[in-house]
Amino acid sequence: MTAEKIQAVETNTLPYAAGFCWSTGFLMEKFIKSLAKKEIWAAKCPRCGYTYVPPRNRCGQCDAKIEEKDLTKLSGKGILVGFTKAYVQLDASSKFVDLDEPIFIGAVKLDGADSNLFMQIAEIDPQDIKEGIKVQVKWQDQTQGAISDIQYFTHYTG
Amino acid sequence: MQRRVAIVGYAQSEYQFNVPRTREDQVFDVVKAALRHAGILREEVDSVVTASSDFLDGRTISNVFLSMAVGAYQKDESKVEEDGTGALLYGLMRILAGTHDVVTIEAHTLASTINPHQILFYSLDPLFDRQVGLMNDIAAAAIQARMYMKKYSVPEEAVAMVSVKNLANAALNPLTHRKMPDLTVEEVLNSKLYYEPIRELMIPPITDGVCALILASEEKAREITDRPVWIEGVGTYQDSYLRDRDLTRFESLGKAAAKAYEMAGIKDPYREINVFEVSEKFAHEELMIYEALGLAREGHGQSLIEKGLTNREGEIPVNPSGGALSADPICATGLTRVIEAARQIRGDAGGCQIPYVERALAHGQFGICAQKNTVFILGGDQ
Amino acid sequence: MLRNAAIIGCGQTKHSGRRRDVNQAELVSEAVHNALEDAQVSLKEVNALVVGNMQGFGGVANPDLWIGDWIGAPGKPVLRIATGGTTGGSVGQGGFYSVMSGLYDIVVATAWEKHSDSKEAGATTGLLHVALANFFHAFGYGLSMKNLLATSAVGAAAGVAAYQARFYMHRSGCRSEHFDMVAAKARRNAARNKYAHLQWPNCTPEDIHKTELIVDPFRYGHVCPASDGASAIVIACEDIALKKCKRPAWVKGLASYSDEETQMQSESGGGVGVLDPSEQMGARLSAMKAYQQAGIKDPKQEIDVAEIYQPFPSQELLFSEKLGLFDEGKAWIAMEKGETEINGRMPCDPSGGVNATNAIGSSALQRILEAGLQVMGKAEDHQVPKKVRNAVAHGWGGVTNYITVTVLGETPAPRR
Amino acid sequence: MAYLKDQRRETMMVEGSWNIGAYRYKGSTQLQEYVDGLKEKKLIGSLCPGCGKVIVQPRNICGRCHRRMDKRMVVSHKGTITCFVISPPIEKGKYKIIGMDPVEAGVIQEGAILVPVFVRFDGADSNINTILLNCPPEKVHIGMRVKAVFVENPEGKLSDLEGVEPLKE
Repeated sequence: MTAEKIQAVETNTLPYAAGFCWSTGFLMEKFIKSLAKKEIWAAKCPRCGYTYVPPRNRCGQCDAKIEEKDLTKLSGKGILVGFTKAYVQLDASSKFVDLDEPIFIGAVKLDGADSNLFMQIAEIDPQDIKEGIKVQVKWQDQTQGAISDIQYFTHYTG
Repeated sequence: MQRRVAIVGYAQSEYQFNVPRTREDQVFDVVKAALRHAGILREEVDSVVTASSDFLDGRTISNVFLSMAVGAYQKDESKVEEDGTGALLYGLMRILAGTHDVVTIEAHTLASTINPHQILFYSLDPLFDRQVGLMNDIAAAAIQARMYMKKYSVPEEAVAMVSVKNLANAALNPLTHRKMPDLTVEEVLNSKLYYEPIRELMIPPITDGVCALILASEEKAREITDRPVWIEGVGTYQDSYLRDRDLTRFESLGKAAAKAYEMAGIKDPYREINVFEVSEKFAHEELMIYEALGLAREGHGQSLIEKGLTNREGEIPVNPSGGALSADPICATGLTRVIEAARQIRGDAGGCQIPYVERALAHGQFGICAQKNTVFILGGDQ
Repeated sequence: MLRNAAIIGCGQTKHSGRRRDVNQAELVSEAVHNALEDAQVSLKEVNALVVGNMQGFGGVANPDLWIGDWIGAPGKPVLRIATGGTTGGSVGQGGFYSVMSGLYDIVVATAWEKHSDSKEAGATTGLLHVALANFFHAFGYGLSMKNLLATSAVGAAAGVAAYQARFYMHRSGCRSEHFDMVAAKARRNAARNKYAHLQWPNCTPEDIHKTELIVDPFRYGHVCPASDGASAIVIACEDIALKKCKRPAWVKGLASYSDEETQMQSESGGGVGVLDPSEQMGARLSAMKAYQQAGIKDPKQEIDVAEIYQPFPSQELLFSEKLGLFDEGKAWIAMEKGETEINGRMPCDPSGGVNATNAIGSSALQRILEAGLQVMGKAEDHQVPKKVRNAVAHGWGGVTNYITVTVLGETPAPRR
Repeated sequence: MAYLKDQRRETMMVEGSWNIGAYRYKGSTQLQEYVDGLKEKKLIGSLCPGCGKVIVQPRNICGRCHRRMDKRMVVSHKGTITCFVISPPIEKGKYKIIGMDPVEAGVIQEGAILVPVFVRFDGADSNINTILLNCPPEKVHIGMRVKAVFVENPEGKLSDLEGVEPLKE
């Protein structure tokens, strides 16, 4: 038997997924639980003022410690700073499959925050989706204190 | 640098999709070929540094069954989990420290094992972005491309021209994966849309690949070869996480390049570097890379491609090997760029050869929207 | 070595089975900022970071991309190193090389693991994945569950450790009761270390012996826990170390020699040529190289304290021999005489070691850190009551084929 | 006395998964050669042309010599136990192997004691991990001579080699 004859065969993998349950820490817990009350909390660095949403306990810009007292409530309104129209998505088997209906994914800078949130943009006429337009949160009808409480961002109603 | 360090040998696998051979087999062949290329035996190697990723390989401790294949049996071995340029940097540090003289650097990813874009989904913030479940590296790159193109009025055609240039260059490189010598801008712009404005031909193909190189201290390099390729400068930096970055520029790449230029004593990269091998994981990134490397002012990367300056025949050829757009074996992509740059300096680049190369730049990146960048400056003797 | 490097600050988190009060990033940040505070260095002064964990345990790919923002990574070089169980040791050594290379002056090396973030009990997710790809392959050739039970030594965590222990017992004449003694010592020592996980003041070998048998020779009381925790060290070049730190811990020697995997299959289900997994040539070679760099000729006399990576008690005994601290097969006799206790002649794992605290990715860095604390005289309640000139830190990983050995001392290594 | 407790408030959790089933691993067909041998009750190993070591089961690469091991050898059915461990009586619900309980699956009888061993077959330079059969656990010792036990009708599967049993020489 020579080396050339040694071929590789593909292995059948078992349908198995490793599960994870990440603990959130206090600030993120407050953020997620407050979504039930339709509130969005951000963390404002006490030293440099950079405002993170979702909140975090350490400033990436100046390394200051951020505590619960530094949390500020945001209005849920913001500006669309960038976006893309998605024609595909990753399916459960990690393959790209075509979406029946393309969706918009936007980078939203909430008023009072410096971070961008990457969320779906919907219920806006596709022709009106442009950089710089104002958007606001569309909540689920029944909020439960989970990240899915934010359905998507939609047109600004003032 | 405390010591001079040179590349004295290298080898690459053929970059393809779904190569019907095992990981161990491919790695063994390439490492063996690199040692042969340097003309040394495994016994002369002091240390081995590899680059691979547990998530990309689908097993914890991805290198655990490869120590024999990379020739690390009873050698000082380590592994970085990022682009191969990270392994090269670590190998370089080991030689600079004076504790080792000859180091094998190996990098691989068999991307056909799993859709690598899924892995970049797994790298998102698990507490928020992964819960939202919308993003992956292509979506992020698309948002970035749009923001960049909007900010500087870059036409889609300029982005497509990057694909046209690199995939045509790839046709001259027998090893690479996606070769399209007669590709047109229209064809790129008519290819399948993934995330607007990013289309199929602006994304690298899914590639299996292995590459390896041998690094040696000055004394050893002189013994081993007459044509050492010296490492003259290196810089590496990381950016903030996706949410807190200015996506329209590669800040960390700019810093990495500045650092590498400073070490190599380069004032004007445009004139002092003859060829550039960069890791553009999406076509628009190459334009942003031009700017970060100081080849064009911010927002003016497009003019280089439009004027043909970065073509093979241009003043500053970029990716004559085909670049990452032609083959992207994730962890090996950056190291491939280093090897291609070294080939240019030694005059061994075959069909891809650019005349009169004395100095070359190689760039590797890792993460979403090139969050981490490493730049190497290579030079020949003199 | 062309340039000296030293540890000038150490930081770690409290380790426990469930650090659910923080997320992964906050955990890492806690250790890094403790280390910076200890070193009296601000993140601004840090030139580069070396980080690492075992991705599969925490479930986040390339975690440095996300976690980096908690530890000042933006605008800094970050190198992520991961080599299985030795990840921490490799990260620490990566940090040392970073400074020794002359490229950076102050480097922070940090490693962590958060086992409670995995839904599966203990470390099974991660450990299983080491072998999973190979098992999937072997299933195709009719691998039975009985075969699997044999490979895993009927589920004794890392199966190979049980076999390795038996080899050692056969060779040295030590018995399972000696493992009780090592484990009891680890828990007692841990009780004096405020950061450790399994703390049991006054634990006796009998307490351990009462625990249930997993597979002869191991009992539940012998095995390490799965901990959440992180550790970090601040490494500086000579000028800065002398300026910033009264008693830095100098790196005198470091090596990480690999060996052939000691059990299980190669990549595609082949056998392995290591006949005795307790032989550990990698450890022997690493120790030789590190001592040579450090100018240590007789480790029995010149090493004052050892931090050995011992998730299983048999490993403290056998690796202390490979590190040259005792004659081959004689470590257990020295241990019986109390020589490895905190106040003994050759204290082994005064911190409690991995047997008491195992946040896998971080464990081997913790050995370096603890050895550093002993040299710096900052180990508080578990400081050994004698002058520490040299300390050795060890790590093992992979299929017991990866080794890191680091020698720290009160003075830099002699120049050659 | 017992373990000291570390008490702190736990924060909420969010979930996620890593889909291992989506990977497409590749393995070498060398295992096929080995199981083909088992079908004929032969134990096949690979021979390194560099150092002459024979490794069972065959492997592709000899790390010591950094060479391919492309020669094959048949080794003896007789061998020596180099290592063993002894399980306590195996109870239902005690062990899980990839989500399955060996007792529940009927692989092992409730209360059985398992003796996994390392065996070095004569002519091989490697150990094989298998199970000791037909021997009371207290009799097992390192250096014990054993011989391979195959299933009655080998089908060319890894499970064809059931284990080893004491050899009466």
